[in-house]
Amino acid sequence: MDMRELIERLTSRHKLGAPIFQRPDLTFVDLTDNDRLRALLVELRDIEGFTHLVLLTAVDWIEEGKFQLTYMLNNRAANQTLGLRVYLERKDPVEFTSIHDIWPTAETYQRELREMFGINFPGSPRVMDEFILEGWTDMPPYRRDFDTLAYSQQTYRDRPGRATNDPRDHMKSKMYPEG
Amino acid sequence: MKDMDKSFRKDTETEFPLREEMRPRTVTAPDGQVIEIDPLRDYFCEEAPKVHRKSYSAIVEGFYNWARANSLWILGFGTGCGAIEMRPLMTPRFDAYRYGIQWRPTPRQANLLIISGYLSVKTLKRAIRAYEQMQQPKFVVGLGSCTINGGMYWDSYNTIKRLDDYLPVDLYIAGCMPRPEALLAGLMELKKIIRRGEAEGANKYAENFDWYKANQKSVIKDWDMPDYSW
Amino acid sequence: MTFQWIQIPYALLTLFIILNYGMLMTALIQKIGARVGGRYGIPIWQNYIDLLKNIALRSKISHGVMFYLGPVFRLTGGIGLILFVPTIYGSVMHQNFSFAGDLILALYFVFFGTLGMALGAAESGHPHSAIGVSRGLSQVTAAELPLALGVFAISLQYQTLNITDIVAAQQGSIFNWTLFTNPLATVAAMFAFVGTMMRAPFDVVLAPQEIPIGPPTEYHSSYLALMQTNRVLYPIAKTVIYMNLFFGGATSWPEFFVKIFAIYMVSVFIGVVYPRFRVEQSIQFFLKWGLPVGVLAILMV
Amino acid sequence: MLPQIAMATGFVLILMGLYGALTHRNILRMIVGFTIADTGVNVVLVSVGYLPGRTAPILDSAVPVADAATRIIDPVPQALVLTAIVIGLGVTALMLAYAYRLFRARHSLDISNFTELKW
Amino acid sequence: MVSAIFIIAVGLGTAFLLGLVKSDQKGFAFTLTVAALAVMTWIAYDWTVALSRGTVEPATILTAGTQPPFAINLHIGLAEAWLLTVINATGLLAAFYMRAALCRLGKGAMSVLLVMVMALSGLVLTRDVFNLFVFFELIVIATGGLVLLSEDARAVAAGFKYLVVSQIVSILLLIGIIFTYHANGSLNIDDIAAVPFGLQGASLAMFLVLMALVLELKPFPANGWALDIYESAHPGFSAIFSAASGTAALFAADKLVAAAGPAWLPLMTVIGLFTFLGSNVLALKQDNDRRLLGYSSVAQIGLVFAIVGQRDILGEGYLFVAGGVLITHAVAKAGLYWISGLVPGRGLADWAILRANPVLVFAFASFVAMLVGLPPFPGFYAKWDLMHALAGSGRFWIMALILAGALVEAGYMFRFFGYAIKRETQERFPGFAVDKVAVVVAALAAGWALGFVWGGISLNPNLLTLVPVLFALLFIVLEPLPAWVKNIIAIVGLVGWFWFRMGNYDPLQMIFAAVMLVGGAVILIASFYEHGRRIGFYVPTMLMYAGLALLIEAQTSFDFFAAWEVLTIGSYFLILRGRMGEPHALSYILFSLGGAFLILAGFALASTGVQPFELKSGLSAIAEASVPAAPWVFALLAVGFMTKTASIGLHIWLPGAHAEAETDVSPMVSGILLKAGLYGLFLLVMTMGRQKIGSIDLTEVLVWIGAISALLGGVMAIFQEDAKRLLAYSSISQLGYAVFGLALMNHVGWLLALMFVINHYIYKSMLFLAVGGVYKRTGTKLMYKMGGLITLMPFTFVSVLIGIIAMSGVPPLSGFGGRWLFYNAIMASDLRLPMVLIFISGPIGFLYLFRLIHTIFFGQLKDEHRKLKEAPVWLVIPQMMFVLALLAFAVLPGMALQKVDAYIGTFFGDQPLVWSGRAITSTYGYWSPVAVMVVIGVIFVAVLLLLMSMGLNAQKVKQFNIVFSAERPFKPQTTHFAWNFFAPYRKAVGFLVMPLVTTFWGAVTDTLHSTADFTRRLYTGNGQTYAVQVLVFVVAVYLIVLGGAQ
Repeated sequence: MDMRELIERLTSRHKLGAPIFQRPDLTFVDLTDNDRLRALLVELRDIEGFTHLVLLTAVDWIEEGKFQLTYMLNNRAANQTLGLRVYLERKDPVEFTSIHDIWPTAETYQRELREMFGINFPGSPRVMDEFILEGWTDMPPYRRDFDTLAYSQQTYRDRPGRATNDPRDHMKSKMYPEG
Repeated sequence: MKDMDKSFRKDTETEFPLREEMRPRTVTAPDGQVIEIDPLRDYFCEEAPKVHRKSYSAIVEGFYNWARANSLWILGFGTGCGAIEMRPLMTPRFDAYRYGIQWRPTPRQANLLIISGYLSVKTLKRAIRAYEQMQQPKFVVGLGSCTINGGMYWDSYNTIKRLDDYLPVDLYIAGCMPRPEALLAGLMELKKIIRRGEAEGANKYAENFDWYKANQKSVIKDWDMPDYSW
Repeated sequence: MTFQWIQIPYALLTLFIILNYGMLMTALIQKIGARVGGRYGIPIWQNYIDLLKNIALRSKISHGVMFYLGPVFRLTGGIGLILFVPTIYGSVMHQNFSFAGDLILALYFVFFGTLGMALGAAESGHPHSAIGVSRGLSQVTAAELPLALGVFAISLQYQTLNITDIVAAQQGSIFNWTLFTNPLATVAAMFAFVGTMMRAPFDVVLAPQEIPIGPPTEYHSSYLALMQTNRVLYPIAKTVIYMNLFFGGATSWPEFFVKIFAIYMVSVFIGVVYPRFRVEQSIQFFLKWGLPVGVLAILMV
Repeated sequence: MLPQIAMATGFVLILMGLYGALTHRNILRMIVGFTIADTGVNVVLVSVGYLPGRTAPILDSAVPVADAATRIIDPVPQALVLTAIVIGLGVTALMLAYAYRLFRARHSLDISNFTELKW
Repeated sequence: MVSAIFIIAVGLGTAFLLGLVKSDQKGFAFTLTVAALAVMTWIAYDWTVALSRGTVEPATILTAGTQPPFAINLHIGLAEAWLLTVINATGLLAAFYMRAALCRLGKGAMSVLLVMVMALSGLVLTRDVFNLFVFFELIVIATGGLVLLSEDARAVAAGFKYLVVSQIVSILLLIGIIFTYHANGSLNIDDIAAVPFGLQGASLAMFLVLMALVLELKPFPANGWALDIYESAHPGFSAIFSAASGTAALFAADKLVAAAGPAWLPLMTVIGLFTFLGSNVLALKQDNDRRLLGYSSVAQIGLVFAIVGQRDILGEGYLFVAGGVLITHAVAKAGLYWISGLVPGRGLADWAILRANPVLVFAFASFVAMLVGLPPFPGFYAKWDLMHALAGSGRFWIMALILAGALVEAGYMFRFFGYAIKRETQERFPGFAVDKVAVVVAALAAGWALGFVWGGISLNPNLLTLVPVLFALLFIVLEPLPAWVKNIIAIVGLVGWFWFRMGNYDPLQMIFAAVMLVGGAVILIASFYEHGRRIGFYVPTMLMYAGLALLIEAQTSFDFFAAWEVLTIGSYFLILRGRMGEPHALSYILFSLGGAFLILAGFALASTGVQPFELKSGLSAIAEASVPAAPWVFALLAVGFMTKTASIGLHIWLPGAHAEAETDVSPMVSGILLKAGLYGLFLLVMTMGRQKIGSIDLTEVLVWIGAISALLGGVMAIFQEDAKRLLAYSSISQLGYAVFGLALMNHVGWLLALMFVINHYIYKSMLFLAVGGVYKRTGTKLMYKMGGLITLMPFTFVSVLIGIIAMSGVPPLSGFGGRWLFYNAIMASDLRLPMVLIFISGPIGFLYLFRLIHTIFFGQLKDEHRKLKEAPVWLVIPQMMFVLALLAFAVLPGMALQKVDAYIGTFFGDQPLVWSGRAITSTYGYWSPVAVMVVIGVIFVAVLLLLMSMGLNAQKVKQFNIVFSAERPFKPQTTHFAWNFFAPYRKAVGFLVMPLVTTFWGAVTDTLHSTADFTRRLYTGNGQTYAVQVLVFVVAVYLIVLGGAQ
């Protein structure tokens, strides 16, 4: 079955954006109606055979003021992967619907997103628990307005004498000292 | 450093709350009495570390140092990529055993803590605990440039840059990553330091305890253990 | 036999010889193991250095009275075991304090150190200690079984429980050894020997990967020094019993050294060849193989 | 012959009575059955004591005391019968009283309705 | 003397007189009734006393001025007098009891009651068959009237069913009577007796008469009607119906059976036994108290009937035996029905309300004991005599069936009692009517008085005159005193008795007496920790000790058995006191009684009818004479004793009983009670030696049983989470060792067993007290919920430490001595294979003991235990005494054993152990306790000094300061490795602890219960069905008789 047919079928019932057919077995598509996400996911899981949630990840589009969530779904029988993308408004607090009841593994991804991007998923188990960081009090570090270098310099002492070189220039000067 | 944002201000106000299991609580004893439990006080020893003198006789101390140098028991605790570099020392190719070096699975019986690579804040907490649970005299070796100045993690938000801010390092072995030969050479160097009686990191740690603790607590926000983990 | 004061220096002498022999022998055996693996191995005197290092450590901690006394029990068990068994047959100097009791005393005194150590380790409150003790006790109860049967078989054979008498009955020719006169009993007992020497395949008790070295997890410094001392004394003390019961005993120190080494190597050989058993596997192993041999030994006497 | 016939009649009555008492569920019919059986018993009793050709055991001028033993029938069964009849009457009366109370309790005379007590 | 006919006259006269009283003068009518009954009772009692003393001769009362057979005659002899007393007294008490009901129904009811009692008396007195019928019909009518006293509407139906059946019975009776008369021309029983009836021909008449009377005795299964009456009638009347009617009818039947001749006896036996067993089994499934009592009644009457069937062999003892059972039953059952009237609910568990009144509980207990035939009540003496008579004439099947039925009866009666003692009661205390309680108390007093009388008549000693028993019963009077006073008295009593009797003991008795009496006193020290009055503790405790004291000194088989029963009763009540003790106490009493019955059977078999016999000489005599029964005697006695030592297969009562018992009771039942069985076994093997059934040497079987017990007890102990259960299973294992040593039948083996007696007493008592103290403080027995208590309870820890070292046999403590003796004992024995099991169980002991100390005292201290205190000082004191005793015994075992060693030597004629100075030398080895102790001590101190010389600067740390893979522990609970501690062991040898034995006994009881449940559906509740059953029963019996006669 071609993924185009799938997208056509889905488009007839859901508001989808323009699909990107990256590979024959990999397609990304935007969902423009966030409220329909769960319905779509359940349909994909139960009817279309996308039984596996490969990952759930986020991109911080700070310029557009949006967070993009990507739900990567996999249909093992047909060897197809569908990346379903939704966009959230980038304003605090960011919240989105939890899908831990559709795929229990989502629980872990949502914890990570809560910790690293500050996107909350109310109702998701243990979503407020620490995931990787311990005792983190600052803003979520994967947001693009978090300056990791500045943070590191304000937190950890540098050892004097450390120099930074551009690798290309450095190697050039090392290997061809004459120029 | 060119793209650093000078206006970025990190959050220094927020306090991290004590973890639930460490908060004082009340329980009902079998006889109906309600008793207060303060886990940090009741379950952990609160003593500060002591400075332990050398032996009165220089000859005895020298003899002891010879023994210490020739019986280095490494704590099997690997961080970062250096953990991979330590293993070959056990193999026939390098065979560190012939120098009296061996690995012990528990800090109680080990004398040498090798920080074998970058230390995230989270791991630092464990490293400190493991170090403090070792018995004196004890030695610390920093392996690789990450422990020296942060190395390739120089701009990471959760990796420390200078190990000696937090633990008394006796010896650094430079490189990214140093090969087992370098590690072996470093250990030989450490043996010399110990033979000279200069490896008194534990006493240094005890003497500058407040300084070390201040450094440690400045990066470990969720400090939920006693100041010294016996 | 009764007590004379001169026996104290004699006993100390025995102890001294065995201690040094044990230090060197265990190092040598480790070296042999290293050579098998293609390594150079530890220096032959490494045990002394380690012992000295541990004595030289400046700090120690205590979890309580029993924790403190645990290693004392342990070493008392080891030393006592040596001293309750005659070391050299025919030598007045090395009869030790065997007048206090016979074979049964030795067999049951084995548990003295084990019990004390287990209690000490238990007080440390470390779960790994408890797990190690649980495994160790489970395994040792099964492992000791063939020994008990073997010992019973040979005491029936010699109609005595007196170790000196048993050794005396084996003198004369190598074919008088129990090994040849009662091979079944010997095989049964060797099951127990291999099972209690804390070597593979029966060393899951110490399992460094999952429960860091088991019962002694919390022990260090001078406690560890005592335990190391015991670690070299105790296997020899046990081997002495086996030597006396099954291998004709020793009439001189050189014979003693050679026999102990040879018997000890049995467990080493097996240990370097076989992988580790889980506890229930080793229990079942002893019940399936050790027990029938022991029963046969009893029935055949 | 007569005593045998009487006795047989008595036993038939007993069996009839018992049959009736044990097959009818209606309590009153059961009581009637038992009364018939009682009558049968009485007949049997009397027939046992009857000796053909003898007279009633009344010692008067007709039957002198001296030869009473040879001329009268056995008086004991007859005494027994009298007693038995009286007692049977008493028991029957009691049963009827019970029947009355049972009926009052449940407005039913079917004995199979009174089985709460069992096992 | 007032003629006995006045009983009838007064009853009848007053009944008529009541007709003249105005119907509103109820008080007066009641007074008149009671007065009449009192007069009747007095007359009967007067006769009883006079006849018992022999001041008057049995009298025959003629009526109508003519000799029988021309007129009715009455006869009063000793039996009649006794029964009349029982009947009339029951009637009198019942009148008091039913006062409210009687006054409600008026004078008519009262006159019916009088007629009832009069007719029952007449039934007993009359010697005329037809008169029997008349009284019988009067009883029917009176019963029909009295059933209506009940406020239960169902009683009407029950009464009607009764009448239906009575009609059939009376028809049978009448026909039978007339043909009997026809056959032999007389209605007088004595004349009938003169012409014995065969079983054939004209005997059909006799058969009908007998069957009518038998039916009146409610034979199983033709007895549904009677049970309905029991269930629904007024309890006051049920008492009469059970106690008086049953008794009278039975006596009537007995008269006729005696008249009919011995050929009828087997039939009676069969019917009686069938009824006894069937009703008892059915009673198992009852949940209505009165119906249960009804079944029990029927069963008891069946038992007496079976005894009637044995009159040919009982001879002079017939009245003693049958009367004992009959009268005890009457008193007990009347008492129980009266109690049931005080209980508002009809469920068995509703009797829990009785706990509001200790007197009633005591009465309940006494009545149950009477029914089951426990000392000191007449049933006990009767049981003893009956069994001996049966065994003497080879009627083993009857013996077995009677004992089996009695065991079933004990089962439901004690279960019932257990409910009353332990179940929760929802209802408010109703305030028991004082007059009714008084009636119950009267019955209670009568029961005890009967016990005293029967004990006096018995050939054997009267138990109620024995000092220890009296001492124990004294505590009933002392109950109001505070517990500590009673405790002092008890301790003084125990020690005093020991001191007083010490001179008479041989060394063996001395050891046991020291352990049981002095040891018991030491454990009682722990009882000082209890405050308040502790009602119901000291009586059973002291009964148990009384039993033990008597057991040790028992000279004859009777003494021994009586002591055994006394200690069983005492310990049962003691175990029942435990918090969740109910099911365990029940299984304890069942196993114990089963064991006791086996012992009884064994003694009876050994006695060959002559009883009682001198215990030691008697047993050794039959062993030496190689009587064919000897090995069976051995087997019966051995199994009986092993129910107390809880050998494997008979052990399932022990873990629960020990674990659920109170803190100071556990050591008593474990450390002391079990030794009673061991003492019995000692006596047995000492006197009987090796016995063989076929080619099987029974002592070898014992060796195997001991070895298997030792192994499996230990393995099961390993897997317990409950500390007390662990110790309990360990007891099974330890006793297994002792049995093993004993059965080796050699000198050292016996010494080993004796050493275990002492050792096991000391360390098990100590451990139970220690664990009890921990339980007291922590409120849990589950070990994984504890941990780290060593610093909080140091003394308790020390005693556990010493206890486990001693128990596991590690030198230098005393347990090693046991192991050393053990090796020497098996060296001298020829058996080899059982040794293997024993060898396995040795180290296994080590496992569970380590677990005990580790999970309680080491590891992680829990939050809620951080402020625990040391166990109460009164618990610690005896523990410290035990610690000292253990140390002393370790260094100087000769102190206790040397004399016993010499004593045992007299049995074997050898002396394998040489006690030279402080060392012991055996044939095979040697052991010098002092040297071992000194050497170990010196080395230990030297090593300790060495460790201390390496620096004294150890930093004391707290419980979470452990290396936890560079983490820190989260909670003490998750850091304490305790639950399922020996998981690998379970994986490896878990198959050994499959609950096979429990399943077996469970299947036995389940089968009984489902049989009962199935069979009781016979009782459909339909009066006609009942009538048909009656007829079928008669026909079936007749066919069987015909078949049997041909």
